[in-house]
Order: sequence, then C-alpha cells, then structure tokens
Amino acid sequence: MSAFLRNSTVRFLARRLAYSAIVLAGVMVVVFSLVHLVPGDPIRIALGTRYTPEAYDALLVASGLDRPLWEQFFSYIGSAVTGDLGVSFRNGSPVTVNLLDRLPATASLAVVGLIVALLISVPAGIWSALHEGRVSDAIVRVSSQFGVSVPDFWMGMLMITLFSSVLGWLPSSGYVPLTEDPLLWLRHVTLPAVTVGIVAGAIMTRYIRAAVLEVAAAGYVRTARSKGLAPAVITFRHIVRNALIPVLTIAGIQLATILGGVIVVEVVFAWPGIGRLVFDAVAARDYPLIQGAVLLIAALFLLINLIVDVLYAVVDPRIRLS
Amino acid sequence: MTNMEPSLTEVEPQPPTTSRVASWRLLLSNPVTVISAIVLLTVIVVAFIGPWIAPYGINKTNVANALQPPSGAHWFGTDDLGRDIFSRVLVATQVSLKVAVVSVAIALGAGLLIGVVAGYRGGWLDMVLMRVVDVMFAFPVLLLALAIVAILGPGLTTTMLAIGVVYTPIFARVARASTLSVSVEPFVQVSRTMGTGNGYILGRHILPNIAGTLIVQTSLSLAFALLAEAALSFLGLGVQPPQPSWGRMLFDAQGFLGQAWWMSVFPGAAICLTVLAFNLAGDGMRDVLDPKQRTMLEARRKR
Amino acid sequence: MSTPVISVRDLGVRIGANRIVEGMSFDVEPGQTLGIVGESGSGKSMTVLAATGLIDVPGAVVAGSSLLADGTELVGARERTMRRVHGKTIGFVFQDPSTSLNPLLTLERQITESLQAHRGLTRRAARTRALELLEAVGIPEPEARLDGYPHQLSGGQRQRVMIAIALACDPQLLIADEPTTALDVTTQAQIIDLVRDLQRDRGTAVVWISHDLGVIGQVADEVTVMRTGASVEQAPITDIYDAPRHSYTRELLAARPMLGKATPPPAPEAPEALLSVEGLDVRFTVGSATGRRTVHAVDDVSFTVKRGTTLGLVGESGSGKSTVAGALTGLVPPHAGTAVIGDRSIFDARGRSVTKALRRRISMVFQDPFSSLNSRNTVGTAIAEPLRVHRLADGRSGREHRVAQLLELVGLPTDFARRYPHELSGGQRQRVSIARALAVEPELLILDESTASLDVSVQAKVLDLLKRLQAELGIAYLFIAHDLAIVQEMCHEVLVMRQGRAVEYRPAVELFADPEDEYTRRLLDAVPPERPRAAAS
Amino acid sequence: STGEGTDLGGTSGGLVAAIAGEPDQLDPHMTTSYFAFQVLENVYDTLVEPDENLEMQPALAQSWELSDDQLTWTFNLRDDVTFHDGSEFTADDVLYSYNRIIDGELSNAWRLSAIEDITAPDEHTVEITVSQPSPNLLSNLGGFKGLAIVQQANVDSGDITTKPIGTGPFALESYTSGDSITLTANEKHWAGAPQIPSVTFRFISEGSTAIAALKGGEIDWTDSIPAQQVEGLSADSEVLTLGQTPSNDYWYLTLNQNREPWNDVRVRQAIAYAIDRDAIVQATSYGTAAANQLAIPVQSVWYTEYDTYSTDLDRAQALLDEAGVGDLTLDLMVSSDYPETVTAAQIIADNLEPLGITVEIRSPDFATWLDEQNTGEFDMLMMGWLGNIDPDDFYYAQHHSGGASNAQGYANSEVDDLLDQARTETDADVRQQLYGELATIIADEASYIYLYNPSVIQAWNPDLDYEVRGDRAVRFRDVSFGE
Ligand SMILES: Nc1ncnc2c1ncn2[C@@H]1O[C@H](COP(=O)(O)OP(=O)(O)OP(=O)(O)O)[C@@H](O)[C@H]1O
Ligand SMILES: Nc1ncnc2c1ncn2[C@@H]1O[C@H](COP(=O)(O)OP(=O)(O)OP(=O)(O)O)[C@@H](O)[C@H]1O
Ligand SMILES: [Mg+2]
Ligand SMILES: [Mg+2]
Ligand code: NI
Repeated sequence: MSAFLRNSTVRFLARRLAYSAIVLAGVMVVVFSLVHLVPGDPIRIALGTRYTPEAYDALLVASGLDRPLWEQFFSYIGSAVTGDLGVSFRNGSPVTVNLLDRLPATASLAVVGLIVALLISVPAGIWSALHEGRVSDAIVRVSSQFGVSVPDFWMGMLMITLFSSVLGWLPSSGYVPLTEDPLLWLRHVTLPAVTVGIVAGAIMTRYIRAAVLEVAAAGYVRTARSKGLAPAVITFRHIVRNALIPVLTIAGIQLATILGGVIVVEVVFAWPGIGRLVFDAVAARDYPLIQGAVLLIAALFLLINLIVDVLYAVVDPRIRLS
Repeated sequence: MTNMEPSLTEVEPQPPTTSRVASWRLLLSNPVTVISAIVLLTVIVVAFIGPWIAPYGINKTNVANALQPPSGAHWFGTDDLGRDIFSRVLVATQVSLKVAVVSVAIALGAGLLIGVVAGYRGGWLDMVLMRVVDVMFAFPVLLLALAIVAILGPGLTTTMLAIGVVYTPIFARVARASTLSVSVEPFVQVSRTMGTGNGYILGRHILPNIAGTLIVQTSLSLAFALLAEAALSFLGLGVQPPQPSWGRMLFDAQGFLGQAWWMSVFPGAAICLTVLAFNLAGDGMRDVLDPKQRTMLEARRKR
Repeated sequence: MSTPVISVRDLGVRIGANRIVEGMSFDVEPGQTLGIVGESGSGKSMTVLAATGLIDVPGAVVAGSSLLADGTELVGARERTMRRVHGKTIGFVFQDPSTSLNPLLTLERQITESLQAHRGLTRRAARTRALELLEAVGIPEPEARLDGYPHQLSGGQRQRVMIAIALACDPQLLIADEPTTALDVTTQAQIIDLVRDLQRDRGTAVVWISHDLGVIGQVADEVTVMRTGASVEQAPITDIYDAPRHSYTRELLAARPMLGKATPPPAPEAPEALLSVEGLDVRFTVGSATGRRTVHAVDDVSFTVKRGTTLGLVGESGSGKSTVAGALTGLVPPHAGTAVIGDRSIFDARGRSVTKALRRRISMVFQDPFSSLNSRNTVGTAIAEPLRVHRLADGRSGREHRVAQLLELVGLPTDFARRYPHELSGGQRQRVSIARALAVEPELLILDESTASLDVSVQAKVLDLLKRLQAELGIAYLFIAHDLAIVQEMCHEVLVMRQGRAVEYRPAVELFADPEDEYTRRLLDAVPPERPRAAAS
Repeated sequence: STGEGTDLGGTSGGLVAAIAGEPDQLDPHMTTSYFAFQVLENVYDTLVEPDENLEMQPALAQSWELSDDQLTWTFNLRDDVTFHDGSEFTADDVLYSYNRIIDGELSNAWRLSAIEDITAPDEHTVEITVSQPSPNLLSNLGGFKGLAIVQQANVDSGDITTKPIGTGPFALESYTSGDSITLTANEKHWAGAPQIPSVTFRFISEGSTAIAALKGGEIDWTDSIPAQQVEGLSADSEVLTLGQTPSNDYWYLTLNQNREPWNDVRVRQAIAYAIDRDAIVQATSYGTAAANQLAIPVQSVWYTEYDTYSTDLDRAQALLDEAGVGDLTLDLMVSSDYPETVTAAQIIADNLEPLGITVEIRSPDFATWLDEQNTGEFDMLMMGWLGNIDPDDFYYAQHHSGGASNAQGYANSEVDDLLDQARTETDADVRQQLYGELATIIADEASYIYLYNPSVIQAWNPDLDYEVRGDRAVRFRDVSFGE
C-alpha cells in the first residue's frame, strides 16, 4: 500500500511540476517580448547620454538584438535556463550578479514581513471568526479593511516620521546583512518589515477569517461538538487545522506578492533590494535588468506555489492518499 | 395537544423570499455599507464638480504663501508652491477616479471576455486561455505595471493601461469560475436541451447570474486600482505634474514630511477613505450575495 | 414503564421574530425509538438540536424544558454541562455522511476522541474499543481502516463510522437526523437493520428523524408528525398507520408511494416505436488532483421507447441514468452507439437547423425545481424561451397567449406568468418546468427524478398531472427515478441500470411480479414495506 | 544610535558619506552620473586639478611648459606614482586614457577636440600638440574626473565598471549594489596618505532620511539635502555643520527656434519678461540659489553684470501683440530626474497663463529628455549645466551655430565670431571682455533665458574638518576627524 501512496503523491507533484514548467515557459516568452515591445530603439534609449556609434554597436552586439528574432528567443531561453540573464545595459555587469546581490535584502524583508503578517493575521483571523458577529469581530474586520486600504508607502512615510524622526527608536533606512550583525540587521529590517507586514497581515486576516468561518460551519465541526469535546480541542484540532490548508495557499501567495510588491517600501526605506533595483532600472531603461528581475520574481512565485503544493500533499490525506 | 386541527388550505408552503428587492433592502440595512455608499457617492460627485467647487486654481502657485498650515483660507494648508491643497485634493479626485475606473473597465472588459469564453466554451480553448491567464498571474502586479511603464513611458494613459492589464487575470478567473458554476446549473442545461442558442444563453442566463460576483470584484478592484495608481504616481511613474493625483501629491510631499504634515496627510487620507469605502461596499455586497452570510444577516435583521 | 431517557416539555425555538418550533413535548424510554416525521422545513432538526442543546444558529432562542434521566436540564444549561452530556449520554448521527467526518483526521482519532474526552481511556484502550465499534457496525478489515481517512470509504461506510462514533461511549440516547436520506435504498436498509440490532443489544433509546413515513415505519415505536414547527399528532406507530387522527397524517399516508398500490394507465394498443437506442456508451474523463481517469458512465445500453408509453429507468445513484438522458438531449457527447427518434438519427446530427429540429422532439424536466428556473426571469419569460428559440408563436402577443395556454395545461393560473420563481412553491415550480418542456410540443419527455425533491403530497399531485398529460397529448415519457413505487405507478416498461450497464429490461408488470436479476431483487427487497415493522413482528 | 556609522563603514574611524543616488557604473570615461564622480573624485587623479579657487594646480603632472607658438604643451609627470594594484603610473597611461576618449568618441571627447597629437618622449613626459591656441586646455584636462587617467588592464578586463583601479587617494574596497561603496586610504598617494582610513559612500536618495541619519550619527557627511530643509538645519549646529557655497552651475530655459513662433525674438523676450525668477528660485532652492540673468555667477572672475529682464507682464503682452501671436500652446520639457525642473515648470506654467499661453509639461526621464532634445522635439526646455570652469565649455557648445549642444537652433554670426575669437584669445582680460559681450547678446536675444546659479549645499558631522567646493568636487583626502 505504501508504494501506492507514494506513487499517487509523486503523480500529483509531477503534474504540478509540469504545470509550473508550462507557466514558466509562458513567463519567459512574455519577459523576452518586453524589450521588443519598446517603441523605438531600446538600445538608443538605453544609452541616452552615453550614446556614441561605437557604444551603440557594442551594446547591440552584446545584447544580441542584431540577430534574427527566433535566434534571440532561443538563445535567451537557453541562457536563462542556465542562469545567464544577459548583461545590464547600465553597468555592464551580469544581470544575474546584480539580482543575486540584491536578493538577500529583499528576502529578509519579505520573510520578516510575512512573519509579522502571520503574527498579526493568524490570531486576529481565528479570533474574529470564532467571535463572528460580536464587537471584537467587527473591530477586527474594520481594522483589517483599514489595513488593506492604507497605501503601504504612506504608512512607511508615517512610520519613519514617528519611529525615526520623532521617537528616534529605529533607523529609517539602510540594510545590514544578517550574516554580518544579526542585531543590527533586525533593527534595520523592523520598520520596513512592519510596514509590509501590516498590509499583508490585513489581507491575510480576512482570508483566515473566511477560511475559519467556512470550516466552522462544516458538518464535522458539528460532529465534534456532538462528541462533547473541549472548545480548545474543537477549535484547534478540528477548525484551525482544517482552515490551515487554504491559509497555506494564501501565505504562499502573500509571500510571492510581498516579494514582487515591496518596490515602493524599498524606495521609501532606501532598502537595497530587488524592488529598488527594478525602480532604478526602469528609470535608466535598463531592459535586461528589468527582464531579469521580472523573470526572477515570477519564477519565485511559481516556486513558492510549488512548495505550497508539496506542503499540501503533506498536510492533506486526500491528496496524499487519493 | 395532539388534536388541534389547523385550518388546512390547498396552499402549498411558500419558500422563503429571496428577491433582488430584498437584496437591496439587506444592503441598506447594513450601516457600514450605507456609509461607504454615501462616501463613494460624495467622491463621485466631487470628481465631477471638483473643478467648479475648488476655492483656488489648482495650479495657481504663490511661492510667498508656500507651506502654510491649514487655516480658514486654506482648509488643508498649502504646498511647496503655495498651491491650495484642498483644491488640489478635490480636483485630484477626478484624475485618481478616472484612472481607477478606466483601468478597471479595461480589466473587466478583457477579463470578462476571456473568462466567459473560457468557461463557456471549455475544452482546449479554456486550457489555452487559462494558461495565458496563469502566466499573467505569475507576475506581481506592481512589477508588471512598472515593466509596462518602462516600455511605454510614464503618463496617464500608460498608467491606466498598465493597471488594466495587471488586473485582467483576476477578472478572467472570477468570470470563468462563475461562468463554469452557472453553466452547470440546471436552468442552463434546460436551455441547452431546448436548443437555445449560445448567444441567448450567455445573454439571458449566464451574464445576469455572474453579474453580482463581477460587481463585487469590480468594487474591490477599484480599490486596488486606486492604490496601484497611487503607488505608480508615488514612484513618479504615474500621473505627471502639474496634473494632481493623490499619489502624485504624496510623491511631492515626500520631501516635506517633517515640515508640512498636511501635505501628506490629506491626500493620503483621501486615498485611504475612498479605498476603504470601495472595499467596505464590496464586502457588504458580497455578504448579501453569499447565501451563507446572507441568512445570517437576515437572522440578525429580524432579531 | 421505566424513567424516560429524555423528557421534553413544551419546547420552542425562535430565530429572530420567526417561531421555528413551538410546543413540542415527548418522552423517549430506554430501548424505544421515537420517530419524527414531517416535510422539509417543518422543524424536525431544530426540535432535536434544541432539545439536546446542540443548536448552533446565531440568534436562536430556546424555551421549554428538556430533562435527562439523571435530572440534568438541557435547555439553558451551561456549556460545561452540555459538554459532559454530548457524546457520553447522547450520541448523534447526522444526515450527510460525506461532510460529517473530518477529512484530515484518521478514523481512529475521530472515533476515540470522545472516549478519551469522557472516559479518559488510554490511547491503546481507546484503539481497542474503536476496533470493536468498527466491527460492530460492520466495516470490513477494521484494523486497516482505523489508520485510514474518511475519503477512502464509501458513503454507506462513512455513515457506519458515524454510528460507531455516536455509540462510542455507549450513550443512553442516539439521535439520528435523517441518517439514510443521502444513501441508496439498499444501503438504507442495511443501516436501518444495523441500528435496530445495536439498539436491541445495548438498549439504547433512539430519536430517528425522517421525512419518509416508510422508513419511520421500519424503525419507530412511537411517532410524532410535525408540520410548520409543531406536532400535529403523536401516537404509537401502529396507531398512526391504522387510525390516523389528523388529516395531515392521513394525507401523508395516502400520498406515500407504495409497491403494488397502483399501476399506470393502460398503454395504447400496439404502439409504434418512437425512440430506439442501440449500444449507447458514454465515458467521462475526470481530472483530480492526482491525475486523470476515465469513468465508464454508460456501458452498452439499448432500449426502445414506444409512442404514448412510459419507460422507467431505475438504478442506484451514479448508475448512469442521468447520463443516458444527457446523451439523448445533447448535453453529453456519446462515445459510441446510435439513437434514432422517428427516422432521425440523434447522435449524427450536424448543423444548427438539424439539431434545433431534434431539440423540439425531445424535451426534459430536471430534478430540482429550484435551480432549473433562472431566478432572474419571470415564469412567462422562462416558458416563452423555447417559443422564442424555435419561433413557435407570432410575436409578443402570440407568445403570451401560448404561455397562458401552457400554464392552464399544467394547472396553474395564467397570471403566474408575471411571477418570479422565488414566488412559487416547489410543486408550482415543477409545474412551470413541465409547461416549459411542453412548449415545443415534444414527442418524448424525459423526466429525470422530476418529483424526487418534492414532498410526498405534492409529488402525488405532479404524478397525476403527468398521467393526465400523457392521456391527453399522447406523449412518451422516459421516466428516471430511484423510487420503485412510483416507477410501478408510472411505467409500462422498466430498464434497471447498475454501474452503467442494463441489468434487466422488461415490461413493468413482469418485472415487479418476478424480478430476474439479483440486483433488481435487492432493490425491490429494500423498499420499505407497506406495514410498519412493529405491526408485522 | 551614535557610533553605528562605524559598524556600517567597516574599519573604525572611517567616514560614512551619504550621496543621493547610486552610480550607474564606475568607469570615469563612460559614466555621466554625478554620483559616480562623487566617488571617483577620490579614486582617480587627473594631470592637473583645480584648487578651491578653481585655478589649475599640479596633480599627476608636477609641472608643464607651453611653447611660444602656444601650440605645444609639455607635461612633466610625477615619477613616484603607482596605481592601487601596485603597478607603476607612466606616460603611456596618459596616452592610453586620452586616446581612449578621443578614438572612442566618448562623451567627453569634445574637451579634447583641440588636440592634434599626443606623444610620450619618455616615461614621465607627455607632449600635447593643439591645432590652435587653447587657453582652456588645462581646465579641460583637469576640470573633472571624466578625464581621469585610467589603467588599460583594468579597462580591458572589464572590471573598471565595478572595480576601478586609479591612482587617487583612496582605493575601492567593496561595492554593495544598492547600498554602498567602501574605499580605503591609499597610503602611497603622491599628496600624502589621507588622514582617515576609509570612506563609505551610502546611497540615500531620500533627503529627510539622510538628514535623520546624519543627526543620528549613522553617517558623517551628506549632500542629499532637500533645499527646503536648509533653513531649519542651520539652527542645528550642535549636531551638524551646514556648508553652503555658490556654484558655477546655472539653470536655464530655452525655446526651440526651429519652430514657430519661438523663432521670433519678441516672443522669446515676452516669455523672459513673464517668468517670475524669484519665485522659481524660492520654490526650487528656498532662497539658497542666486537669481541670475546670465550664466556666470557674481563670484566668478568671468562675471558680467546684466539685468535687462524684470517680471513685467504688460511688457510681455505688448511684445506678443507686436509679434502678432495670440493663444499659444507651449510644450515644456523638463526631466523627472531633476526634480527642480519639474517644480520650476509648474511655476512657469502658472506665470505664462495670463499671456494666454497654455503650458503642457512633459517630464520624461533624463535619457529620453536628451533624446528629445537632440531631435528637437520640444517647444521649450529647462535644464542645468553643471561643474563649469571655463566659459568656453558652455557658451561655445550652446550658442555657436555649429555648437554641439545648440539644440535650440540659435544662429548669430556675430556671436559665432566672438566665440571663435574668445576661444583662442590668450590674454585673460580680453577674453573676459569678449565673453561679457557675447553673453549679453545671447541674453538679449533670449537664446537662453538664464534663471539662477544654485548653491552647493552639504552637511557633515561637526567633528569633521571639511570644506565645500564650488565645483561640487567631493574630496575626502585632506579631511580628518577633529578629535
Ligand atoms: N440557520 C438558520 N437560520 C434561520 N432559520 C433557519 C436556520 N436553519 C433552519 N431554519 C429554519 O427553521 C425551520 C426548521 O428547519 P429544520 O432544519 O428544523 O427543518 P427540518 O424539518 O429538519 O427540514 P429538512 O427535512 O429539510 O431537514 C425552517 O423553516 C428553516 O427555514
Ligand atoms: N460531467 C461529468 N463528468 C464526469 N463524470 C460524470 C459526469 N456526469 C456524470 N459523471 C459520472 O458518471 C456516472 C453516472 O452518473 P449519472 O449522473 O448518470 O448517475 P445517475 O444514475 O443519474 O445518479 P443519481 O441517481 O445520483 O442522479 C457517475 O459515476 C458520475 O460520477
Ligand atoms: Mg433537517
Ligand atoms: Mg441523476
Ligand atoms: Ni544604524
């Protein structure tokens, strides 16, 4: 029987993997097309002040834009798969290096942000669902709506004003790698991560509340109550555990969303992450860098979803054993 | 108690009434929804008449009068060029709302088309369209919008287009899911067995029945579009000066955080309030449309 | 007479301003079964939930008293008290076995939960007990099943597990709320036997809720008949059958479909064949999380429907009945086979006009009267839709006129055309569906469980209508049902399906008199007999 | 969090400077980014370099001679200079660097346009032959680090964009993309070892953030200062020193004379009369800049007095009427990369409205801006010209009918003659007069409408003995912490 179990899980994962690969291929096509959609000559625009015929020719050859379209496409896909995303128009160094330089900062922010979001949303969402219709539920609902409605950059601006300028508790900007000094890292990551976390937490609170509500209305919860179980057992073993499955998806999506959405927060907090890199790249028309960043984030999105699927298979016997 | 003969009539028991009239009544019975509707209405009215009721010209600079705190003459104070912030917030309503409405209209139009076609036709077309949507979905919203701006250059039109494009997959998914669930409803099956054409089925049965979901999604998307516009403008890539938009005003306020709180607080509050109103209204509508929530509301209303 | 296990007095439930249940009183003694019967929405579930303190509707207010044998008052009791009682003194089995079990927990966990909570058993002891319970409720290979999950069980098996859970702590009272409604007749019969056996062995008192008087007759010693939140009659089961005092009870009894009670009106002499189906084969590809597989829904089925007669299609749930109907109406593409109506081949039809013409000859009425009408269209619009599609009436006034005719034909007032579906009762809606199906003047009407969701009294009226229409219009019916009693009442010929195959296809009279196939026999045996079991024994 | 700066800066005792943006790359010949030059100022040397009065002083060249015909310059190089990697600096490096710029037609090639030939008679001598007397050759060669002497191996390996190797007072230690660049002292620098062990340049574009960091002791120096905060900051002398000095930079407007009706001098003059220079100065710099109707500021030796225009709407209207033009739409192109232009544009739009001129503002990024400028896609544009030393640098390029930056299409043969003459005039007084004369014509005809000269504003830790320079060069080689 166990061979069969493993077999079905493997089949499930194989399907998800194949699906991710298809979507990733689509993503690559879109990313590849980006630079070709630019009206006018991307190289001319990218060079700007640095334009000289020689520089132009050099960049043209270096970027491969002089070759036939299909050849460019396959070479782009080919090198992208091997981790070569071309060379930045702006500083001439490999895009991959640029991105990897920035990834730790963004990852720190995203992960800590997600943790903050979870710390807010899990208790708030469960509490509010279990107290549906009461005043505390209304408070959670309205404040989560509020959290969803506040522009994150505005919140960041307010946070800097309060915690940095007025109270002087935390630094308003800068990044210290975790490996260098964990304490300093934490001090620096706090404000931006809280900004990110509040917004993401507000969104997740709403999903968690809905998920818990849905589970709480399920037949098996009534069965559990009919057994005379303690409320804590019903809440955690029967409600929260089942509600965790959709929450897992949401947490995954949120992590991906944070990864791709921290641009403004990174700009506000001068955080040297991928978001700011993209922002600068957009200003500088550094198309290879934009392409690379978009591809990286989209690929991370797919990877996170894949991981969520794997976790699903671990948590849910219906998938594990079907 | 066994022998009480009730007056037996031939009337069969009536199921509980669930009409659209009742939906409206339920909506109006929720004070939060009513308040958000009033806020939205006000915002829309301001969007139309803003330029006429604004006390000052929105681009009227008066450097000598710059950075004045809120006062009787300038309710929301003045900005770094001495322009009246109250007037600018009023007039910016139109720009911000226009961006939101146009981009959501783009997303709704494209998403509805893709979603309904995919959900109704099914088969390989569904497969292909949904994979395309999945691909679009894999891009984070703001990043994709930025990429589009990088291609087309910043500006009002680009902003609307970019936001429209990035929200299309959501509408496509919602429309497809609702279309799928409606098209397996027996009343659609009946129409098929009667030989009714696809046009009639789509127009008379499917669209009206997915409209509710789409209205909710539209309301929520308007909220997100407003935020996206603000974010793009905040990055200096959205609405361009001197045209005021709430996000652009926050962009301008960045340098004055310590000195002139009113420059960032009022446009920020305007965004927050409008987005909140769209979200709450959408939420209220969903509560009414969702049968489970609805019975709860009805029960509470009768208490 | 021993002391009642539960003694309910003047119980009432209010939700908001609505009085859902009023003045319910009953006692249940050890070893006895109280049956509660009544149509949907009459307050049966609310009554028992209120009496046991398990009501979970926000804003529900319970009045009256519900006393256990040990003197515990359950109405208004504190949560601690209730928790002590639930699962230990009172066990519950709910209607839908597919949602009543937690999909993420092993069966062992779900069965032993209450043992650990109430009896403080160790894990090992609880497991041994769970094993006994699974054996007692007749689950094969209980040892292996204990570590399994609910989705690995069939519906009937899940309901057995539910019963095992309910009985885990040897409760004095078992509450069964429509425990068999979602199951096949054959499985239903097994569950009824199971509960009776367990009750005999353990002396448990049972409250059994059902809308089906036949089932109640099988299990109950005493019966309460409910209507709109109140009991209209309460008496021992034999008295209810033999000397019903209330007109509603009499109506319920009369409308109850029973084998051997009625036969269809005579078929026309030597009717010609209308529809011939040959070797029909339908397959579905279903995608699940773990992959695709093929479901062979209909496997080599052949039959003929003659003009003016009714062919019954019976079989358990999932046997492929609806799929046959779907293939004939173009909803599902067949994999193989032919079907000819008159001289037209159905499956080879190509081109819009040809298929449209075909759709006029066969129309269909679905099971659920609520969802087969678009809630956004008036009755008039719904009935006019086929008229419009096939251009069967001249203009607006012509259509209105025809709609009125059709409404009259199905026995509804003509001003119903302006009503919306939600303003109609279930029976009225089903009449509207029938009127709509008749609008194209079909030669064959497919009725897919068209009366199954109606209350028995309403069902009887709709069946009468169908019989009248066949007599007046000479339409042929393909009558799909799982209730053999109505099949006997309606059909001239019967096709029994099982797992997509035809197992028996014969004239109705012969089939009911002398079923050949083992499966048909089982189906017939499982139908509750006319007399209550208590009277028979 | 005082003292944290040292945590961030690496070695203790180092200096942390916040600049307002990240360099695009670190190749001095290729970059055009001021942020890059702020860093490279400390990494590279030029043959000669300006002192605080912007007069050229020996640097890599310890002396030079000019031939009597004014056409041959001989530079004697220092013989004790090495690159950061230890390799010796020789005349070949000078040849390589200049030829790279000239042959590659890099953006600074125009500064070397007078050069006919460069040779190296020996390892420590460089001879430059020019086609005509070039009094501004020294300022061209040493005016800024765009003419830095680079190392060929560094260029060939491609490392120069991220790991430049120079001869300057500091060597590049590390570069954290998006965050900072750290330099360490070059103990063997020809001008003596710097007094601070290291300099870390952090990139903080948000001015308020930078100020907060300076006040909090996280950084020691910054020029990322919003003008509007300058007034408030001068009161904070306890925690920071604010340095402010007038610069030679200027900001200007120009109208496209290849288009109607801007080819009419009266229309241009009308606009010159309509704009409110003081309001623009106030809004863009909060009074820290000096309004000016010509390019050159009062403190410069090249200064010429000029105040023809005053804000006079009646006069402006009269000029427009005279030119016979009515309601106009004006496409004003500024750049989002230079926020002051966006601010000024909004005031200009407001100023011109009473004249019936509808201003449509476009603010593309600078790359696009340049492109549009070069293709003449504008009615009016605003920009600044930064880091000026010799008047020839800008007047010739912008107003000679054949000038490289004459995007507005100004052509006046008298001005052309004056420019050609001034370019080769070796007598300083005569040159000064010539430039004064031609600048007056340019302003009268409103080829450019000059607006103001901004100040260089920087702030630093009071313990630091640092001084602001008018050419915006940020030199840390001589600074030290007071304690
Ligand atoms: N959650 C609820 N909120 C409000 N009203 C409810 C709720 N649940 C049930 N009701 C109402 O209470 C009445 C009795 O419901 P109940 O579930 O007891 O009926 P029932 O006899 O068990 O019907 P069925 O045979 O369909 O299960 C119905 O009119 C129903 O509309
Ligand atoms: N659209 C479909 N896709 C996949 N499988 C289907 C589909 N429709 C029916 N099936 C499968 O085909 C088989 C026959 O289903 P069908 O609906 O014909 O049964 P039925 O006899 O009508 O049952 P019931 O009495 O429950 O209505 C079932 O196993 C069902 O799961
Ligand atoms: Mg019930
Ligand atoms: Mg069926
Ligand atoms: Ni710090």
